[in-house]
Amino acid sequence: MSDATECLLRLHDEQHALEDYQSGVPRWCSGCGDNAILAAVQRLCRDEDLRPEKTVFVSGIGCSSRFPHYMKTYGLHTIHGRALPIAEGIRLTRPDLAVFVNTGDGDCCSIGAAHWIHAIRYNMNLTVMLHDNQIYGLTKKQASPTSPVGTRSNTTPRGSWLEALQPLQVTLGVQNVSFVAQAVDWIPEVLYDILRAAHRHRGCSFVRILQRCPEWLPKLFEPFVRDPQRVCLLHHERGLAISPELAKIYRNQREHDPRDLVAARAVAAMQDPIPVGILYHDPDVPCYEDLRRPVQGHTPERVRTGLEAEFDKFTIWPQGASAAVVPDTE
Amino acid sequence: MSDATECLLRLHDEQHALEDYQSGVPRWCSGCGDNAILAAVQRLCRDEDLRPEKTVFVSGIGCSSRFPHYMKTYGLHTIHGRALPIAEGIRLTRPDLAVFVNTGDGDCCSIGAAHWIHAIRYNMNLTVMLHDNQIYGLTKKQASPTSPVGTRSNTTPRGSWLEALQPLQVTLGVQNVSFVAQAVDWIPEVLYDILRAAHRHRGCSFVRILQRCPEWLPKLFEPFVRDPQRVCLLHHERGLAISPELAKIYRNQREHDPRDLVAARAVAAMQDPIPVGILYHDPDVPCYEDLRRPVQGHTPERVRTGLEAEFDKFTIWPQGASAAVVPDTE
Amino acid sequence: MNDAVTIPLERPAGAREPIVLTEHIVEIISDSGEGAQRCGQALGAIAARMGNGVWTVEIIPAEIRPPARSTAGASGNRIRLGAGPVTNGGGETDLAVAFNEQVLLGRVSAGELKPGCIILLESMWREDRDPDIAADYVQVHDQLVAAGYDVREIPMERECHKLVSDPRRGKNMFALGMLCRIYSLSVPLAREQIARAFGKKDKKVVTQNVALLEAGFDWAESNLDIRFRIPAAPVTEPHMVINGNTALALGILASGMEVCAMYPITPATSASHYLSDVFEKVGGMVHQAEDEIAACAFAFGASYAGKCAVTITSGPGYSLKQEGIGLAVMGEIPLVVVNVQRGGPSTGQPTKVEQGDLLAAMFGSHGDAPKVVLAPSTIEECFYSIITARKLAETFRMVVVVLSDAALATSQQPIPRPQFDEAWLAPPADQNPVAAGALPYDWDPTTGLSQRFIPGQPGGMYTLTGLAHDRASHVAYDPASNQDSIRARSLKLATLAKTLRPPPVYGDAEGDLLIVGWGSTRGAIEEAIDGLRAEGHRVASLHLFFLQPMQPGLKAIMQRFRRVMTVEGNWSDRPDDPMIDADNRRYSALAMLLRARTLIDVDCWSEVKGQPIKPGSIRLAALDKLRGAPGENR
Amino acid sequence: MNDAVTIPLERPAGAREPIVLTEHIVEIISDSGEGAQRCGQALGAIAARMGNGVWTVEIIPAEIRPPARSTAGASGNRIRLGAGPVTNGGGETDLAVAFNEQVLLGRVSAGELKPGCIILLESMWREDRDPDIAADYVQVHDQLVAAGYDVREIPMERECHKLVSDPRRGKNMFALGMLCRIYSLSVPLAREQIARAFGKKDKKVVTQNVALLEAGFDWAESNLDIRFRIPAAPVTEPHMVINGNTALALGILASGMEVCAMYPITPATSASHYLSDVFEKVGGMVHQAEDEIAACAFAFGASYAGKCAVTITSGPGYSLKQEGIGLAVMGEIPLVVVNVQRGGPSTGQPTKVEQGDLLAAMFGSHGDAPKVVLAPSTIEECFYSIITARKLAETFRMVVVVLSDAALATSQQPIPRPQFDEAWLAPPADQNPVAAGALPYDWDPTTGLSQRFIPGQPGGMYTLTGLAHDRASHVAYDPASNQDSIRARSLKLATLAKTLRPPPVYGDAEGDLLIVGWGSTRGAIEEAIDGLRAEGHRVASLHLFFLQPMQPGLKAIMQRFRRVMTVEGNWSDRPDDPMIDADNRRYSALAMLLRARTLIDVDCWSEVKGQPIKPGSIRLAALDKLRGAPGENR
Ligand SMILES: Cc1ncc(C[n+]2csc(CCOP(=O)(O)OP(=O)(O)O)c2C)c(N)n1
Ligand SMILES: Cc1ncc(C[n+]2csc(CCOP(=O)(O)OP(=O)(O)O)c2C)c(N)n1
Ligand code: SF4
Ligand code: SF4
Ligand SMILES: [Mg+2]
Ligand SMILES: [Mg+2]
Repeated sequence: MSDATECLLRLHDEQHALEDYQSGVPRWCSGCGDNAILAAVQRLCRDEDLRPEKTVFVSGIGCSSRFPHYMKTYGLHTIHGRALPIAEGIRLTRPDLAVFVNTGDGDCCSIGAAHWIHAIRYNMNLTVMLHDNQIYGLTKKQASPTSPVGTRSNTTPRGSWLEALQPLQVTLGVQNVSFVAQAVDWIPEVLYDILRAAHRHRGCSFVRILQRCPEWLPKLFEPFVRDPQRVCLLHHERGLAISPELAKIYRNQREHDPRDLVAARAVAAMQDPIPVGILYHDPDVPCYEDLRRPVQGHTPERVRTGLEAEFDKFTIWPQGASAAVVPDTE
Repeated sequence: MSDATECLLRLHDEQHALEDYQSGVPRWCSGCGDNAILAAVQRLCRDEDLRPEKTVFVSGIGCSSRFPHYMKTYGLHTIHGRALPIAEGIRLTRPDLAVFVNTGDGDCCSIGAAHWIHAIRYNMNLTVMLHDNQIYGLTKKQASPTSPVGTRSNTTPRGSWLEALQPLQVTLGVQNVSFVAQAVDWIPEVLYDILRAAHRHRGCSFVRILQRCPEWLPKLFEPFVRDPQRVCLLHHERGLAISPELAKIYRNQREHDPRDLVAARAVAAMQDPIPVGILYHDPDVPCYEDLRRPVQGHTPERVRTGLEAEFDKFTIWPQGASAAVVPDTE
Repeated sequence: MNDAVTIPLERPAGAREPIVLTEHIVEIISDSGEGAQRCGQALGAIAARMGNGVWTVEIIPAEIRPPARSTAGASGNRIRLGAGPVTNGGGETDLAVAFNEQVLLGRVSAGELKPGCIILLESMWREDRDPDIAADYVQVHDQLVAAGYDVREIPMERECHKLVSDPRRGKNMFALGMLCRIYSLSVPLAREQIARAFGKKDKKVVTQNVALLEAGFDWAESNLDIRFRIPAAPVTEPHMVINGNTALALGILASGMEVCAMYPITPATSASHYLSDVFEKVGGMVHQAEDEIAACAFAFGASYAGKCAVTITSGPGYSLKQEGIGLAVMGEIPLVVVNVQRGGPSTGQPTKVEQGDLLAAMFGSHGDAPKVVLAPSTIEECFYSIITARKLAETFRMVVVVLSDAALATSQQPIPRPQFDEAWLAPPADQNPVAAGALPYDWDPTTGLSQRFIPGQPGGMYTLTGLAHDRASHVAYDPASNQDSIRARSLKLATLAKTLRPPPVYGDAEGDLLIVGWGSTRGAIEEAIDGLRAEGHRVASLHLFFLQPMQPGLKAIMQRFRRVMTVEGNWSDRPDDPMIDADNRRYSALAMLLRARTLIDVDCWSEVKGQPIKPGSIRLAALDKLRGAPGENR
Repeated sequence: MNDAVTIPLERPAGAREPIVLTEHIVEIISDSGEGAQRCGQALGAIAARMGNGVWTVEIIPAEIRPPARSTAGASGNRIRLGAGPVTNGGGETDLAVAFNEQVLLGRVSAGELKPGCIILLESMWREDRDPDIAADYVQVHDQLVAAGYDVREIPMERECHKLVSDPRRGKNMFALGMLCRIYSLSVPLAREQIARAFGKKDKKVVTQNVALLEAGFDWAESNLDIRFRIPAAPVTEPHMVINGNTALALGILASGMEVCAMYPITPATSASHYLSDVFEKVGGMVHQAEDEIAACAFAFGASYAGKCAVTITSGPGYSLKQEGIGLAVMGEIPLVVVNVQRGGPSTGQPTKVEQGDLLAAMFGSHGDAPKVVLAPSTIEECFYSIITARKLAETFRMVVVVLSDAALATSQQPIPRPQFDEAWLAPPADQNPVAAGALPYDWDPTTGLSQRFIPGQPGGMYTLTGLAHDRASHVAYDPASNQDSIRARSLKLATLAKTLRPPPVYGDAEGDLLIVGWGSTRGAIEEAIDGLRAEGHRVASLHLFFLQPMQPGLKAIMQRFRRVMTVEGNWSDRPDDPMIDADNRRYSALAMLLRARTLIDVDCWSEVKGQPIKPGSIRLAALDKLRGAPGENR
């Protein structure tokens, strides 16, 4: 691309509108929390002026994983549980792209659990949204690892047996964790603020979003939605600020320093009220791609030189010529 | 089996000797920590008088996973990373068996990570030994997730890039965790005590054993082996007691209440000295098999009755007979 | 039965006298949640009880909650009613009831309605307050009329409103009433059916629904000049109306298995839903694992520990289980793996039918991993195949794969109620001491069979391993041990094959064309054969239940026909595609296997449209082949 | 060359004059860690530099550290030296150097030594302080002598002790010296080789090793009456001595790929070890993922983002990647998947050779997932096949599977040093704006090909999906879209096939027997063909590089031969097994595919012994077949 085109494109970028990120009509149920997440993300893209062709959304399989279809950016709607390693492959080779991951509680915490743990440890620069509706949506209501104990579902008709896995707690136990936050779909302003902080963090930002699934668990979050007291907003000078309007509604607030891992774990253990905000943030954890990206770029010349050097190592020369040409090893 | 045979067998059991659990000549390198683990386990079996035919060792793939071959019990040397779900299948159907799992740091924390997380959450009555040599042994020296940053291996020839995953910390972040301990292969007495406590705990006992691999990382634990001060023994009335002999050598001791999760996490974060002992123990977490095992046993009669009841639900009777026979639904 | 033309048996004089038919296909469609499903199921059940042949197919939208009034949103049921037994969904629809014109439009453009099909269309949209909706309605209506459909506008909601306050919830019973009248079905039976369906709720609900039913009946009686009668053979034996997934789940119960480990995946999951509800009552349990790999491993562990366990999945899950299946093959642990196939590859078409996993089922695991592969072809076989699978798995210490598919999974049919037989069940796990010197893999040199040791058996202690091993289960890398153990595992298939008989031929014993099929296409293939024979062709079909090992005698049967072709729901290159030649054509799975086995030039005709293959399509393909394109087979 | 008999070219008068041979097989074995590997490699390199044909096979124990002096613990090298090019490991060993009698015993009982084979045996055990060891030694020694082996006891350690304090570490160079003398190899070249191997360490080490070498040479000169010479053709072009895994890794470098994602697994891992060491220098990187599923996904992501990436594994890992591979097929993302096959099923025989994954490579993923499958048959092809694979993957937007195996992986051979060609590399990822209206899957109706969009391209934004989709990559469940897209993906194979030429026939153009093979068996098959033709038979072989799609013209070639059989390193039922009949026999993978494709009665002969198939065994199988058992083919 010529510099002029590049420049023109940039100019154009600055005028990105919401529509530049919208694609098709979302096919989620009405009232589905995924709609709110989509809206927040589209707004984020516009406000951060992300170039659609330089932005990639990667998902696995599930209702929530339909997400990329509704973004007018590059997208990958892949296979169940594998969004993270796919996103890592993209991230590693393409530092110029903004890479987001949308994953469900089944996708991430059940079938994808190994990749989840390792994604946190790699700490690649990804913004990961866990759409946690505490149920398998797309496959029509089976318990997920995050379903509260007693959840009646099609595979647990008399109630699920196990206490729910706590995704925040697990994430905070993984080495190299650098950004952990919790949002809820029904407070769009905070959702937006958290996603913005996550996007701006350089590293693997893990945002668990409590997401309503009116289709299968209509009552799950109802009490929390109704009663603002049952949500606890986290704020800190190193975390989020709470707007005055919001502060009036959500009066249950807690100052929490996102640098404090022990405190973060205590917050992660809270169930009621639901903590909302940034639990943990360490901007200094190195990113795998920075540690790994080759110092030297890949050029035909470098391949040639490198290859010849390797060939040399293994080459046996015709007998006569040998003494002169064999390098002193290496 | 007749009651008399059963009784005879029991009688015989009480005289089990070490040889009753020994099978073949272990093919581990000399000085390999796996040998010490094997010795401790064989002793445990004898002391706890486990009937060899009622005992099963399940492993994945790796040097450590050769373990079952050296036990004269039932054993499964399965596929890489899947020992835990296989052991769960056994455990669920056979409450009469003692089930042990031997797994490596690659087997458990890399390829098997999803199963590991979920095994902790299921909390089935299994004794899990993580043979953590911080390297891939069998495949000849590749970095594992628990390899210390900078480890030179065949896939990280200039040193590994990432800080090591902390298996204890991850485990402590999982809901329903009920028993977490750390042992080292070079203090057999404590290793034995921990394994005994793990075996006696009803639930999923997760024991990380720091295991020496003289073949690939001969120096890794050397400083800790040499200097007893760099090991910190945990003791508590609810945990282990330290014998007077041991106390003389290992004077670095710490009282730690295994009921205290927050303290356990602090202990888990210790790197030097190495904490050795029981980090966490909650005997009251329910076991999945107890929650799940059908209230009613499986008998031909019950199958017949259940099946006929189900058939009834779907049966359409010949027109004439219908009114009389169709049940009022259900 | 041949679906290409519906031939009225007799045409009565007066229009009010029912026209007698051999069969009719009815569909009821609505936005999801409007109850068309229930209406269709009830219709099927009533007709079945009267002794009609019935085949019900679910119409399911791809999304959980598609927008209302959308062409992709049709939800409902398609019921094929017949004078004799009905074995498949047949061709296009003869009569459709639609709650709005948009869902109908979707069906029309998918080519699902027969030309001239009768349409009973909810008319309220004509007066909708939203002028766009009203305009859409008029446009579609006029279009359909112009296209020659027999459209009857019916004020269903208005009529229901006379009886209930929320007519949207009662419309389906009104529709059922109309259909009872149209198809001359018994109203008392319909009432009973309602009592049955709503029995759990209070009496009031039942009464109200019966009132709606009767209103529909009366309305049709007064306003519609359409009346059919499909003669029914009297039924004397009790039948069950179930779909293939319920049949699988009941088969699991009946097989005596105690553990089903699964991970949710469409279209297999509904079987586990049902099983989750009932398994505990007989002492079994469904384990929802963290993924398919764990599910397979869990089932493997449970099988190892005693009896045989089952894991159930669909395509993507089957791919993930490949490594675990290989371990079970190597360890000779009995294991039943059910794959309810869906459209592939990758995520593909989760709710749609395809027969694309046959080769993956047979060859998917690395190395030589012989396993038994069975494919039920009817709903009844879905039930019995599981009982067979469990038995084979234990007898041969093998993995048995049962290949069902999305069509069987969701189609309903009346099948004879099974008579429980205790021989279905497995004996209790052996806990007797093992004879001194006995070995865990004491392969019989001829059959490859050996006795399995189960933990708890004194003296049987051995370590199962996925590594190459000898008879003592000791790791063995020597050439002879590897060769011997691979041989033993392979021979078990041959041994099983020796116990099988050649499959029966359906149709002519010899002739011009033999169609070979497997799985859910059976009904459609046999119906096509019936039609072709009625037209004077000498044709037959062969349906394979055993795909691995195959039944003996196939070649001999095939040699009695001038041409042989398979009909399959998976991909095959079309010979007339410009890039395709005799040298590079990719055949359908079974065709390839049969060609390799018999060296007969077995052709194939296949479709991957996500829809059950229609008897009419098979008829056309067969006629093509009979005409000789592209040439003699042999 | 025919390995059955070694025919001396000329026999000189005096015993001290070297006997001239066409070839000899030498092996050097020790406990692991004693340096036999290095000795063998050096021997091979020296002979290669002199212009001899060389094939080196690693002898690796199954355990990391087997106990010292154990029969299963042999570690070392087996070097086949020839007057002309050597393409495989050949038959049994002619001369063995053993550092203890136990490792030797293991080799003898595995049938690896030729009757009468010369054995140079370390004699120090005779005087071992441990009387058991001394007794063992004497027993084995006497046994070998009695069995007719030509055993020479050599005090290697004692001789070395004259020069170094720790003779165990120098013995291998002493042995090398002896072998140089025995095989009339150039001592200056040997010195150079040592300088090369130990160059990194200080001069002193080199000097010491050279001294040991010379001591060995001198000792042999004074004490051994064995002397051979294998004439060498002068080499003029530079050659590289590498094994197949190094060749794969160099191929990755040369193909211009930048990312290799893997998870350790034998025998694939050594390729990634080497690659990990060098890839960064050219701007590439090796990612060790948490498992094979993640490795495949990571490579998929990297490929999607620009150029084509590679993932490398072995059997069990391949099984795990099946689902990910299906996604790449569906999304039409170029991806190279290397499977270095090992013994299967399950964990099987990790260090042993087998060709058991062909069908899993082709059919392992659920649904129709067409991909290209290639199999290099020589070490040189290991290098070039990766370059081809990358190119095909990008041109056809396909998954390309490269099937190597444990034999190629660890065998060394001199191959012509490649001339770097910039055309090997991929062009930089396209970042130009996409033309208005262009679609991400704009399948050419005839070829199935379409242009790929890469993130960063303005206007190209689309969402890749594993669901069925149309040309715009929109999810599509309608019958036509599914049929169209599956067709397009399948046609790409036919399109590629059209660009291929028939494979060359090795041997007679027509005749009595055609042997068809694939992969690492090539050298052995062609050597057997040479031998058979020399014996007067009219035979030929065909070696397939493309397994999917196959090259054209195979049937025409096969028709020129009276009988056709494949030779493969995977399982096939033996026709003479009591349970096996024509109806139920399981054929080897390629045989099955060829039967289905050509309808020719292709027979097969196969072995799963974990060892490379020997030319001699192939010769016997071919003779059997030529004699007509079990009957004419066609
Ligand atoms: C390998 C595989 N296993 C299972 C499925 C079926 N499946 C699709 S989505 C899903 C889970 C959906 O739950 P979640 O991840 O929580 O997403 P949600 O729909 O709730 O947003 C499952 C099991 C699949 N497509 N692939
Ligand atoms: C699916 C699969 N992937 C990879 C391998 C190869 N493999 C065998 S053991 C192993 C890791 C061994 O490391 P660890 O689990 O730490 O055990 P250790 O040998 O150190 O005891 C690997 C990668 C395999 N056998 N199967
Ligand atoms: S099922 Fe639940 S998660 Fe899925 S779209 Fe509907 S509301 Fe959202
Ligand atoms: S390689 Fe390491 S872990 Fe494996 S047996 Fe040897 S010392 Fe033990
Ligand atoms: Mg969910
Ligand atoms: Mg390890």
